[in-house]
Amino acid sequence: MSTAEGTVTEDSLPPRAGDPLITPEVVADHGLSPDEYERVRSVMGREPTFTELGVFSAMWSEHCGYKNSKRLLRLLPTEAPWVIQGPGENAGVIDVGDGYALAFKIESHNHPSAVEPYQGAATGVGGILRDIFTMGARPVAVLDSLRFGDLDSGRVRYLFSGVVSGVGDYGNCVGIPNIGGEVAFDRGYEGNPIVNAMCLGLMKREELITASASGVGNTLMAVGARTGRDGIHGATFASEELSEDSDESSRPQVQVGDPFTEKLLLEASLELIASGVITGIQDMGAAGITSSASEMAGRAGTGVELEMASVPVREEGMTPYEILLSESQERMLVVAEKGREGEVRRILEKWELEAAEIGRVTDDGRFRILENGVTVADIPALPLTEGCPTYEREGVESEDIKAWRAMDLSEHLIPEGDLTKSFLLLLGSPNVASKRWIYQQYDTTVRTSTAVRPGGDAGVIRIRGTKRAIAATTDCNGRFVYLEPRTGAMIAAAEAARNLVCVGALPTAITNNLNFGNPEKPYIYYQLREAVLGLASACEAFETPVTGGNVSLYNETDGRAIYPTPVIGMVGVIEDVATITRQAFQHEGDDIVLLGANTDEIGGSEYLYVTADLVAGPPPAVDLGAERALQQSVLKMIRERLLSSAHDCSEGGLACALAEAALGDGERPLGVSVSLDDDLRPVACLFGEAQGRIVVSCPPDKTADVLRIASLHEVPARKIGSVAGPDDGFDIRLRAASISAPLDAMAKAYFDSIADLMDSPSTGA
Amino acid sequence: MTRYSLEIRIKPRPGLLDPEGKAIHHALHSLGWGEVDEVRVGKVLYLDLDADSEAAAAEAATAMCRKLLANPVTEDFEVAVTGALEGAGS
Amino acid sequence: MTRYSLEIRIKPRPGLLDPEGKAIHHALHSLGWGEVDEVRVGKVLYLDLDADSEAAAAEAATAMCRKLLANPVTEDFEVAVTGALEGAGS
Amino acid sequence: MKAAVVTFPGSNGDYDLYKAAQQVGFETDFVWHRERGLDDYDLVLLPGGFSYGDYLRAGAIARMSPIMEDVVAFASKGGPVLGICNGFQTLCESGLLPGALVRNDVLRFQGMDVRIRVERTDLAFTSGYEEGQVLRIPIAHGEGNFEADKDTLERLEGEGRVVFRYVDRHGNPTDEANPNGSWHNIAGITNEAGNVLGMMPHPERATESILGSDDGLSLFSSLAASVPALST
Ligand SMILES: Nc1ncnc2c1ncn2[C@@H]1O[C@H](COP(=O)(O)OP(=O)(O)O)[C@@H](O)[C@H]1O
Ligand SMILES: [Mg+2]
Repeated sequence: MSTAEGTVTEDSLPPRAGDPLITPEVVADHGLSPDEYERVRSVMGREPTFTELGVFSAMWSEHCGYKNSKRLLRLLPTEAPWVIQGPGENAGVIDVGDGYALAFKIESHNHPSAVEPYQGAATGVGGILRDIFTMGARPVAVLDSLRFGDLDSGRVRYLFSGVVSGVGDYGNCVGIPNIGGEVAFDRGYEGNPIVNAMCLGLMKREELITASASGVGNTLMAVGARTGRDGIHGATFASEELSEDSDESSRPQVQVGDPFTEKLLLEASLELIASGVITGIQDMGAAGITSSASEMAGRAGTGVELEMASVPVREEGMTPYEILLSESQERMLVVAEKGREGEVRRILEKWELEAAEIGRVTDDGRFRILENGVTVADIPALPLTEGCPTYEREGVESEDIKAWRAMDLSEHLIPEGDLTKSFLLLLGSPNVASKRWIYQQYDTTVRTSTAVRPGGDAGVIRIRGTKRAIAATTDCNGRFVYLEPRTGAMIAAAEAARNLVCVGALPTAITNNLNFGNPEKPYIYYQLREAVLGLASACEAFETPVTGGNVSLYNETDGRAIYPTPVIGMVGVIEDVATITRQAFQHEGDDIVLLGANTDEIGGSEYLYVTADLVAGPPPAVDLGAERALQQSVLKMIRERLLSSAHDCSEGGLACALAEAALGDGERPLGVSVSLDDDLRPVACLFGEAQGRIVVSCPPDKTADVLRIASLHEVPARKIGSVAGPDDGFDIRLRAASISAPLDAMAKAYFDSIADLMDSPSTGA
Repeated sequence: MTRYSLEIRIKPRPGLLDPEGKAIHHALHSLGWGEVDEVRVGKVLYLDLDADSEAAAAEAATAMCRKLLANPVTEDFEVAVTGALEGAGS
Repeated sequence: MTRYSLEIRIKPRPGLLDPEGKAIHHALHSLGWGEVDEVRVGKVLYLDLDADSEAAAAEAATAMCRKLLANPVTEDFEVAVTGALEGAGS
Repeated sequence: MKAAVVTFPGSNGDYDLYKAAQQVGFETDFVWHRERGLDDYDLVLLPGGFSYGDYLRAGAIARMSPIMEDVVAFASKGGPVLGICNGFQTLCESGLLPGALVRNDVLRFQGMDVRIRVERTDLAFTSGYEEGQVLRIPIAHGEGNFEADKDTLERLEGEGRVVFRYVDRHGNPTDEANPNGSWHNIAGITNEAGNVLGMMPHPERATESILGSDDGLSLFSSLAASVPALST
């Protein structure tokens, strides 16, 4: 390609001895199209060197450059008076009151986890923690959002158990409590699991620091772990489909996480930031030194010059190309004020970590790389970080999916045999069943601030020294998004907001992770665009701006895409910890009130998947205005201390929501006596997943107030029954059918089912 | 049938970070063993197995490593037959 | 000075429960390897060391085990010198 | 009345323990593992976490830290030493307490609330509890399975040195109530003199009702009540 025509004006850098020649094949292997390569040449004004090609390939990958999503992401609302830092930095930051700011973000590690579940998940958690503490915030909570195939496969069990222990071991060791997350099992994720991790960090408003390389002449230092050959080209890899032969050779060397070093790095970084000796700090994440250094220069409008021979390496003989693209974990790039490098080193020494001077901030806007003083790459920084070509593609809905959505489901509304049997089956389905097999592997109580642990609608962390608390949740039902992306994305945001108000929090802001297939396929691009549009309108309606997120595309195995899965990570603020509400019924004799209306919708439901092995029909309708009214009414009820419990209806419908409230954490299940006079077919009424519904309980003398507030907000509400005693059963009576189950049978189905499934061996093969 | 004793060693692949080895190396240095170079940590499994021949025993163990015991992405393994007890099969 | 390669095996004491060995045994059985008897799991450390003689290298490793590497309450250890590279000392 | 929270690289329960000691009135300092000297303190606390990443064995590398010599000296003079979780593991590794904590029998990290029964109330750590009282306290560990040789175990029981035991809601030490396979459901033990206590559950995480339980608070207030007497 070095003979290609074009306007190549500057002299090319002499090729580095031992580097391969750049051929069209080499360019293609780097994930760049011929047009994109032309763009590289015109940015450079000459042929790039092999090292430069590697740098462009990483920075212009989907993962770093957002080629296919950037234009769509501009559609999301990002502003509100409480937003301190919107998208573009390592994490979003919002004001949460009393002088505190909350940094939060979600990240995916899907591809690495498909190859090596334990390390993939562990390093995913490590990366998101670094994104938070590089903002100056101390990480205070982690959530994890996971998707796998069905648990009857040994391989899926292997992936699932590896991912859970990877998430757990990393966060546990660093000492960050897990406060929630979600998991779904569906054949739509077979072969391509989803592993998204979210982190929340707290700081005083004035402690905020950003990742920019400011101050010409300042020194760039590499801090933390040494650089090895791990994950070279991870960013490019994360932007490709997996296929059967993605094994071995084409895969980057697995990145191994070291949470112990991360813990030291966390403490050292916060100390560095507090000391004032540095002006910027950034994680060396995807695309390693390349992206951290060039982005810091890009943001500050400066340049950087780095000497590869000064980078502490773990292996001998590493080339500049390898050092620049390595994704070794637990490393930071720090900009130290000129003359204060010794102070940086002293702080790191206390934490038994290394710091090496590897370069300096320049004023020429170049990203320049030296090897023993010889220039091996010299690229204009701004076009490198901002000039990635972006695409707006054509989106067309898949005819197959249209047909699934249009499928007539009426025969499934007629129950197959005994409703109680279906009910117990559904309670034991891994998608509904208790997730405690997962979160018992997580430390949820370290830092002594967890007020609501995993197992409720949302996790809650108090802010010490104030009356405030932060709630967080992650949500997305991929089946709904698959069946109708716009509605599905709205539902994801609506469910997240419902989960927050159920604990008493005002939904405040969103981070999101767009997990999709290959956007070059029109039907996938359609899903992506529709989902972003749905999310945008939900954000407007709920006044929850998007402050950041992550895009993970190409989630396909052998051409089969995952369900489109835009995971919503939503945070909310609780003004008074004394009002925190939980999902479990509290007192025998309390009234049970249903807010929202039952419908005859059954499309995309867990009931259909469990009883008919079907993912079909239209997803339930969602009315954003009604959702907003519901949120406001529940918050008002909670603030007026009317409620004993609140729990939203999601997978498994009203019957399962009531069961979860009855069973609680299993310590002291309470009976339920409910009767429903809806003019609906029993299956839809019990197991349909109609949106906009929350089940609350309250002392009988408060019921009138609850109903009054609901009507004030025009939220349908009615008393449907009452909480019975621990020795009573669980009874739901409909006009012409009923469920009647003993609590211990329910508890067995609900609490033991995932553990029982995981007792069969897991096989990696 | 003979009962064979096997030793299976499972070791992190070269080039991969071995945080445990690193921490042990660091600790040995602080305790004064500066002459120790790299440390890498693996697992060793001891198991007894009935098989028709030594080769069959080793083959079975290799299959177990492939299927369950070793992680092909991060680990290498080595199988050694360390003993045989004739006629001891169950 | 010679650089010696050592292998240190650390093994749960007989009589102590080895839940990991038990779990592997169970998994092997469910996967069809019923002929496997007991499984026990230990650790193996690979390290390189400069010393004057093989005996000195082994002695140093033994001292490391006593002081740090093995817990006498629950573990036994074994040291083996597996290689030597003359004149390679640093 | 001064307490020292000894921290190692990788400790992560140090801050929680610091807060709990402060809550009952101790003037509390963090003491970094490379520092020396505990003579100024009346109480020494070894926090939970993953010192040195729990690599090799939990607590094995930490106990080699310089400060551990001072902890041993402090204990041998009768000073009260409390090790929680990783602190317990470190105390066993250092020989201040017998036995060892090995991997949980379920082979998974266990993070949950458990119930433990108070077996002894004549210690500085437990004087505020009733004998047989059942506490609800979180655990969070992967290696909490207490093991020792038979003689040691018999001596521990014979001398009444088991301070806490995992029990069910009714106070019975059943297998189901045992989260890690510990022998005799042991959750915490003391040394012969009764001034060193190691326990896997985290009383410092059960000191306020907003955290789900305040059953652990009495352990710290017991210390606050008895420590002044000990040091005079
Ligand atoms: N991967 C996970 N990590 C931590 N907690 C989880 C995970 N999956 C589910 N949970 C917890 O289990 C509970 C039930 O999850 P889910 O059924 O998804 O709740 P919801 O329908 O209210 O979103 C929640 O508290 C959730 O936080
Ligand atoms: Mg919910």
